[in-house]
Amino acid sequence: MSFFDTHLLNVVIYLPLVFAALVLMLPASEHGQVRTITFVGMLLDLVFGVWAYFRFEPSGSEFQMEFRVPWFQQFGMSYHLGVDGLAVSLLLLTVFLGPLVVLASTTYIQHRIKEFHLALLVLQTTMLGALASMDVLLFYIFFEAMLIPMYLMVGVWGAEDRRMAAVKFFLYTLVGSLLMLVAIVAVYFISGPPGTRSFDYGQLYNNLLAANQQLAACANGPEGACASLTGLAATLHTYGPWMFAAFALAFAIKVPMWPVHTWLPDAHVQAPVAGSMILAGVMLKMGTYGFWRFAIPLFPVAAHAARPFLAVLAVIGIVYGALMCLAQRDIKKLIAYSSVSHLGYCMLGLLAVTGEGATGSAYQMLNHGISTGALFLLFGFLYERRHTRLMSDYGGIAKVMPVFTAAFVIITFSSVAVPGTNGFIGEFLVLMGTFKSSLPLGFGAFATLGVILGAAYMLWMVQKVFFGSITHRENQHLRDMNVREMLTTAPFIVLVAVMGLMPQPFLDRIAPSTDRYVARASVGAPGATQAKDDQLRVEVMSLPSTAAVARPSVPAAPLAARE
Amino acid sequence: MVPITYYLLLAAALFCMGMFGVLVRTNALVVFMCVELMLNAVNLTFLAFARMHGEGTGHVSAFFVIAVAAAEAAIGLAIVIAVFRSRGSVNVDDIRTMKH
Amino acid sequence: MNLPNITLAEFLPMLPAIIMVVAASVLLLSEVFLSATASRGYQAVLTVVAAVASGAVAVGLMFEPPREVFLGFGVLDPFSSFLTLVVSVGLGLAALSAVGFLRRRGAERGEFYALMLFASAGMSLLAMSSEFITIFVNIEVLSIATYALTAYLRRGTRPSEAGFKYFILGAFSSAILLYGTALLYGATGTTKLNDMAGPLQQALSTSPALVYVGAVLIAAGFAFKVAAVPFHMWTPDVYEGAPTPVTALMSAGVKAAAFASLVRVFITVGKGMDPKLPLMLFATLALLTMIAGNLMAIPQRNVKRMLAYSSIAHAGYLLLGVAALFVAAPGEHFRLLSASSLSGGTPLDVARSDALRGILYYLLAYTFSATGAFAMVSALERREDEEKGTAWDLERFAGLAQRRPGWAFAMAAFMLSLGGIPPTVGFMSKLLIFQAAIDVGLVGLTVVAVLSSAAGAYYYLRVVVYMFMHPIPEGAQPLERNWGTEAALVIATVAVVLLGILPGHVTDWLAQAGTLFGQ
Amino acid sequence: MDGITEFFRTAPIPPEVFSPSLGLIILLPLLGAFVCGVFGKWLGRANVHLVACSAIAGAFVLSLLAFWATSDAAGGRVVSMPNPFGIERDTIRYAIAHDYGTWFAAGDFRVNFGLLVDHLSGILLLIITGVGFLIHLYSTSYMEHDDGYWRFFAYLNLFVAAMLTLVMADNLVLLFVGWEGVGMASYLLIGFWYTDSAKAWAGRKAFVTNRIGDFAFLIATFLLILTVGAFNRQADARDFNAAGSSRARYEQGISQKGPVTFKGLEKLALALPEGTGGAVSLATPIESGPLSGYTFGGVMTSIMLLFLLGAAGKSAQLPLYVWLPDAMAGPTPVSALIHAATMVTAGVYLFCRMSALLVLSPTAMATIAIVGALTSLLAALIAFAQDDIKKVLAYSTVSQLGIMFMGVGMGVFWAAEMHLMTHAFFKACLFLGAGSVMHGNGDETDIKKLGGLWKEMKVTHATFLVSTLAITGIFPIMSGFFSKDAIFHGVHHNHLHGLEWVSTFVYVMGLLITAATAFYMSRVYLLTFTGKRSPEAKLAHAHESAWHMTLPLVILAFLAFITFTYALPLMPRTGGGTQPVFENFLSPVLRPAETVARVAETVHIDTSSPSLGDYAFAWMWALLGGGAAAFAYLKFFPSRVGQPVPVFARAVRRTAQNKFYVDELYEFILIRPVKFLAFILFRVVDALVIDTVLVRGTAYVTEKVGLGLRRIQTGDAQAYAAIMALAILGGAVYALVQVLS
Repeated sequence: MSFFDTHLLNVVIYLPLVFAALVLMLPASEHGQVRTITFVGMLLDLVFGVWAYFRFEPSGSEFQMEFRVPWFQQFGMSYHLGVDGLAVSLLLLTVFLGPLVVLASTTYIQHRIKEFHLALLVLQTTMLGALASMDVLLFYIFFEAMLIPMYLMVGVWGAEDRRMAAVKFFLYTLVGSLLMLVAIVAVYFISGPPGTRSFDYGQLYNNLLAANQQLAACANGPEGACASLTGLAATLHTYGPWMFAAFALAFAIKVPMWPVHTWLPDAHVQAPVAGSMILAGVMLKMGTYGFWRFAIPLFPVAAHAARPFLAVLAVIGIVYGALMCLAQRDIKKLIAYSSVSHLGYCMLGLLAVTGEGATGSAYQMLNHGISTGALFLLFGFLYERRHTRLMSDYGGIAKVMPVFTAAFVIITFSSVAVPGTNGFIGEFLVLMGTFKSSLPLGFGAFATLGVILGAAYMLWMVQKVFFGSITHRENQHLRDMNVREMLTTAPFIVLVAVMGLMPQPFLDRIAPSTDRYVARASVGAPGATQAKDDQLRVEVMSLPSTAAVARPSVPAAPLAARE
Repeated sequence: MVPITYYLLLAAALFCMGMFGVLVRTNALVVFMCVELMLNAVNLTFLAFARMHGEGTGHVSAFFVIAVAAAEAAIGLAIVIAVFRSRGSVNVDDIRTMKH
Repeated sequence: MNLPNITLAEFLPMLPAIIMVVAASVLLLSEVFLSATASRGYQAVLTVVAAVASGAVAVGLMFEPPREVFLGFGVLDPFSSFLTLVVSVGLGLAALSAVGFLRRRGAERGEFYALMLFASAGMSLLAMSSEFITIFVNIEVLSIATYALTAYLRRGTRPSEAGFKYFILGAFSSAILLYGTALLYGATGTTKLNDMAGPLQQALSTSPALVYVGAVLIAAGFAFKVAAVPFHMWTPDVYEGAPTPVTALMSAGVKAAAFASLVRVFITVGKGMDPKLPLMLFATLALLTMIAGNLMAIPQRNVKRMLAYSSIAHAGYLLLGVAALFVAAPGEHFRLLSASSLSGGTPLDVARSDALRGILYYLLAYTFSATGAFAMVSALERREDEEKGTAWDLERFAGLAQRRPGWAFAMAAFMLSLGGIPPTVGFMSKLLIFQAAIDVGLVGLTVVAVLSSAAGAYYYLRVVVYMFMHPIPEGAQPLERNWGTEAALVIATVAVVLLGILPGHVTDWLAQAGTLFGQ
Repeated sequence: MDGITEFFRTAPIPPEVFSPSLGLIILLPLLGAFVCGVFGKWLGRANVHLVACSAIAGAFVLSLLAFWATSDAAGGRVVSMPNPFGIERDTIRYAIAHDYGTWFAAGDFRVNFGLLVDHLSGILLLIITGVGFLIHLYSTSYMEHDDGYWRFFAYLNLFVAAMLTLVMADNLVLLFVGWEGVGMASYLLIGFWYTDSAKAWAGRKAFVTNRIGDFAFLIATFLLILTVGAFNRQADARDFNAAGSSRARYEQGISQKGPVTFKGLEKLALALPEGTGGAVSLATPIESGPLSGYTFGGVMTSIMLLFLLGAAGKSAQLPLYVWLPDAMAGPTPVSALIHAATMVTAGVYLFCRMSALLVLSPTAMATIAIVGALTSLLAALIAFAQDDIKKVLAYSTVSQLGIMFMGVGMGVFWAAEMHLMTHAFFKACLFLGAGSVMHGNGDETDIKKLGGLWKEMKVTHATFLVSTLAITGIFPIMSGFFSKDAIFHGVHHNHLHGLEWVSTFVYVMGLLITAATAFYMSRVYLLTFTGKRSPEAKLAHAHESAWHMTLPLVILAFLAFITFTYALPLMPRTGGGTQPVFENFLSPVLRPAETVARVAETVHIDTSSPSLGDYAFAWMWALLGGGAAAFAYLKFFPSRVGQPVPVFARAVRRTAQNKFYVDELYEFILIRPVKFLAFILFRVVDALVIDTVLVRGTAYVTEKVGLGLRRIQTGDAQAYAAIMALAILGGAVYALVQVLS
């Protein structure tokens, strides 16, 4: 039982924080050192993250590398970490982006460098923490804390409208997640009599499971069959939809789904390259991840009821986002809206509740992180050179920046899901899952429209920026990518190819969580072949100490009360 | 002998007068006096009830209230003086530079 | 007639207050022998020492068995001891931030600290008192001291105006409180809370009007002290006019003590009377306070005033906790505040002690965050600007992150904590309150609270925006540092972050402190 | 003699040994692409040429071996392998395959890297690599002055790799990889000279138009997957028997190879017809799943129609043909390889590959035939009036593809496939000839400004002439004549069940097309090569191209001539009679389709071979067209130079020249509206309604309310007190009400 058997996740999560402390000690004038230390930290974190990824045993138990100690117990919380297939994959994505983000910012960020890297490291920790949290409140804490560094990143190092964008981003997200907080506490209370309650994901889910099954049984039964419910099932019947709504809203804003997406373009456009990369790469996934892990499994019946509605929103997101891109003049805005479209695929795959769909959705999360991350990265390079985001200010620069163009076009193909790139696998699986699902065929058909529009807007942008003759004199002497920039871009391109040609190793890790997700989500579906309990129940380690479950503190012995 | 209710009503009336005074009078000192009036109305109530229950707490309370009122008077007058020093008037309507 | 024999042990519970009073007297006396120019650095130190000492004693007392003291005029229970702790924390931090503040104005006098100490003594005693006259006297002790402190700076119109408003309205409200007391006394024939329960039962049948009106008047009296809408009107003006350290003390200590007394009184008085009344009373107050406080703070550019409004808003969240105390049985239905039977059957006493716990933790959290924030304000304001009214403008904070990163970080921590963003103590405390409220089923109110706090985040963030995202205004004078202020900032920041991440021990105490004598 | 046959019937490398290295055929060009693309700049021109050409050459050799292996019958034992979807005895003959394992699998779906070479794909392998090699060779000289040579060869290799993937894939998804891969490569190659934004736009147009097709392709694939699932649920033993399979084997096959493997789909097709009995037939409604309610037949029809749309995108048929003419913006070798010989024929290949499924749905077939016919005629008419030599050839390509579609649509798969091959030869030759002409005339493409080249560019002229004769069929002993005629003969005599009129209609169209083709091709030839050199010519004297360019021309011309032999009925037909070589050659691949057609009685396939009379009749039409052209351009127009052209003639000509304004039509009814919609949505819905009104609106209202509330704070202590008093009053009243009630 070595140190890493128990603490690997802790190491991965808090390593950036340790390095943040180191950076804090450096004098602010030592730019080089600050950057180096941060980079080294991220690199180390990548190493450990990869290790964790390979330690994860697809055929093993659902949650692995668990770590749990008592923390704030009177309140039903415990410090509980653990990752399943999806979480570990997203974790890999996060640590993968880390060092590249640092490299990407070396020339982009020119003032207040120390603060920037501090924010970067803290942000990394919060994101990793959110992914690995097995305690709902712990997740919430990381989920919220994540906002602060990102808010600063957008607001301090952003473009001209940064303050507006930062505040908008913060409040937009806050409103949703606060309502979710209420729902979390509420579900904690209904989850059982005092003594059996806990904010721990496993326990919470298992407490609700039986009731959910009853509820599903009656909800798909005759009209008014649910009136006879009692106890937890009855409470879920009345309040479940509301709680689900609260969860769904919080995560839908994060995804972002139409129509609560308008914070995204502003945030993306204003954020510095690092901000955009992380925002697109990891943060948006928190929304889909939340749906996958919390919103849908905890309230399968309500989720199933809301499914068509959400699916419609997702499809609207796909097509609408793509159409938005066609109307943009601003490259970053275009990429931002393309995110709306891509995340629409993720949501659709989730809501299809089929093995293919869910897998595709999970894979699409990774793809989007890579392709859109890379797009923002590359555009960042361009922005450093020209300081304009308007397509009309470019044109024909392929002549002067051939290598850059090649990289950009490759990523573009990945983003429009040309077979052989990673994008295709995800999109194909999602669409097939949608067709296979119980959703009407129209959903799939409309979603597939995105395939056309995607090509239309991305190539349009490439055309306007890179092809044709050079229209602006400023562009005539643009310098092509230097070694550092190539090194930053190369990993993305490699991954695009690798994940496109050999997706199976990645899919293998996602598969077990997919099956469980589908099983848990289809608890609410009518006539769905109900999986066995061992598929449904969440098996997690219990607290080492006996006081695993939170007992509300009962007042000390009856006092010298007179009456 | 006079029934207890009368005392109470009188006290209530005094209290309301005091209250009203606080709300309408413009001279800071008068306002202040109105507060004192309220306190004394309370005293009266205490005493009346003490009489009704026939035990001493009410009386004690009255004494305490008087003492406290004295203290308040001291600090209050000091403040009023300070106000007068700073703006040369004790008109309540003038004392409103800080608003919104 | 035989005098009650009071042993020395009876004084033990008062020890914190006694320490403060002694320190105050020492300061006053020493002041007599000092020349106008003598250095007065020791005064702040002495005050802080007294605060620490009393705080330590309070912690010790927290584990004493709950009991009556002084023939039932007061009680010693973890609840009161914890509040004493909170008060001494507030006192200490306020005193620390006062050092530089007074020095910059050349207004260092022993009286200032003495008055602070007296006020704090009053607060700590108020938390303990369980008899109406005692309560009244203590309220007056702390009020009179704060009246004086408010008007302490004699230059300029603002201090005297603030003092006047505070004094008139304070006296007005305490008269009302007193009248309520008198009515209750009339109804029950006693002023001791612990004796009241029995007589109250009959009184409710014989002369209910007295009881109810009395209760309402008392509630109004307290509502004034805790600055609950619509009894809050004085707050912004007074907070703005008072010397910033005093504002800190008021926002932290006075509020805490008042809440303590409020809870103690209504737990007893509320017993037996139709539970709907206190619930309705406090729920309505909470609702108004949360909404109005936050909304009015939004347009403020004057940070000090903004913090005043924010303190009103926080009173609202605390009142939410108080309202949770009075949900007699889950299942009552009101329109907005739907007390529905969400609760999976938490025993009511458990729920209640959870609520108390929440209130206490919230008070502690708020004390740290608010005093810290005010310390920051006091460090940035300059006397010259006061008449222009720009002394507390947001512009003061512009570019602070570049000028003093440490300060900016601290202020950001306070703001986030006040906004209730994890991982700060503000989040944890809000969580406890919301938890208590939801447990008894005040879901509707909680949602309102949550949304209003989202609105609140906006104005807290604006300060952060100015500190981090605005350039340094040209012609900005250098910010002189001061050990007191910086000490206050460090302590408060550490507390805010640590209590946010590891609420462990404090909540262990709270498990105790949630018990109220005779509850 | 026997020795020779024996030699040809024994593959140098035995199939089982060779099959694992099938992947190399794709890998070599891919490697070439990588090397040229990444290191090309440093390698230098010569090395790039070497790498690129040798990669293709290697692929060609391997394809040759693979092809050989598919016909291996050493010691009378025909090469064969077990059919994963069939019963144990069921084998696939004349084919070699290798499965490189899972590509990706999720849920109960999987896709394998499965490669399959049978006679159908074998032929295409040879065409792609062979013609591909010739064109690479040609390009080494054609692109000698271009700095982007390394990109060019990288793209070209990439294209070949993708195309090979397309034809060798043994399942739809892998085929789709090639399908989109060639689209991507063609996008890059059309926009090769990206500095001219018109060319780059043409590339984008091609890609997006193709994407419209792919959209349909994807949906069709998904529906097919659903159908397979439904079939699997509902079929009973008799169905599986009819397909020569068993439930166990079939499911095993699906779980091992995935649901969209062509062999599996064949089994599905074999099981579906009514004639087979069993629980599932075309008329059976699907019970459960998303498709529940529809019949298998109906679903199959819609799937095939969707595939038609997909194929129309790739093979430039109505309504998606518009991209091909613009695609001529690319370098000429590209037009020859991609937009004539290989990529554009992918649609035809797809339908031959899935012929068994196609024949299940007469409706779909009829649609395909009619679409083909209409496209073909339309393109031919447009070609009349084009003056750009490449444009003419482009439209002629569209037209020829239309002919192939007619063949596919009417069930003459072998003839369509054969025409695909011959067309690859003569059209490639024509394009390369055109390229050579341009090369020798300072990139002049306007045939009006050429002329009289027969003296200056002898080789080019000769080969061009041969190919022209081949495509037009004016001189009947030519591959083009035979393959085309084979199609028309089949079209004439095959009958779609319930849609008999189609064959007549399509046949008549075909005759017109023959004449039209003869006309415009002769026109091009005459104007370019005969007569006097045009005064507007860029160069006074054209020069013949280097051997790199002429050698491919010669070879292709020869092939264009010789391959007519394949159409001769020399082979014995099973059950008496003779059949054309090519039909016999493809029969192992197409047999399932014939079986299905026979059992399901959807298509009546006629196997008679055309008589001399038929040939004469077809020839007459060609002569007609050619004669008209000759008359017009040798006699008529030269005689009346200078005289005003009648108005109606000019109008007609202008319309034809502007391609009947189809592009403008699309622009108007499709592209503009979408762009407008996007703009409106962005400005109104996104910016105004959601962001401004809802989001900012909320913030605005909140702030305003705050401002309002703040007015209450008048600063007047007495007002404060008054409000407190009122509040207390209210509280007291409430309390009293509580008491009284």
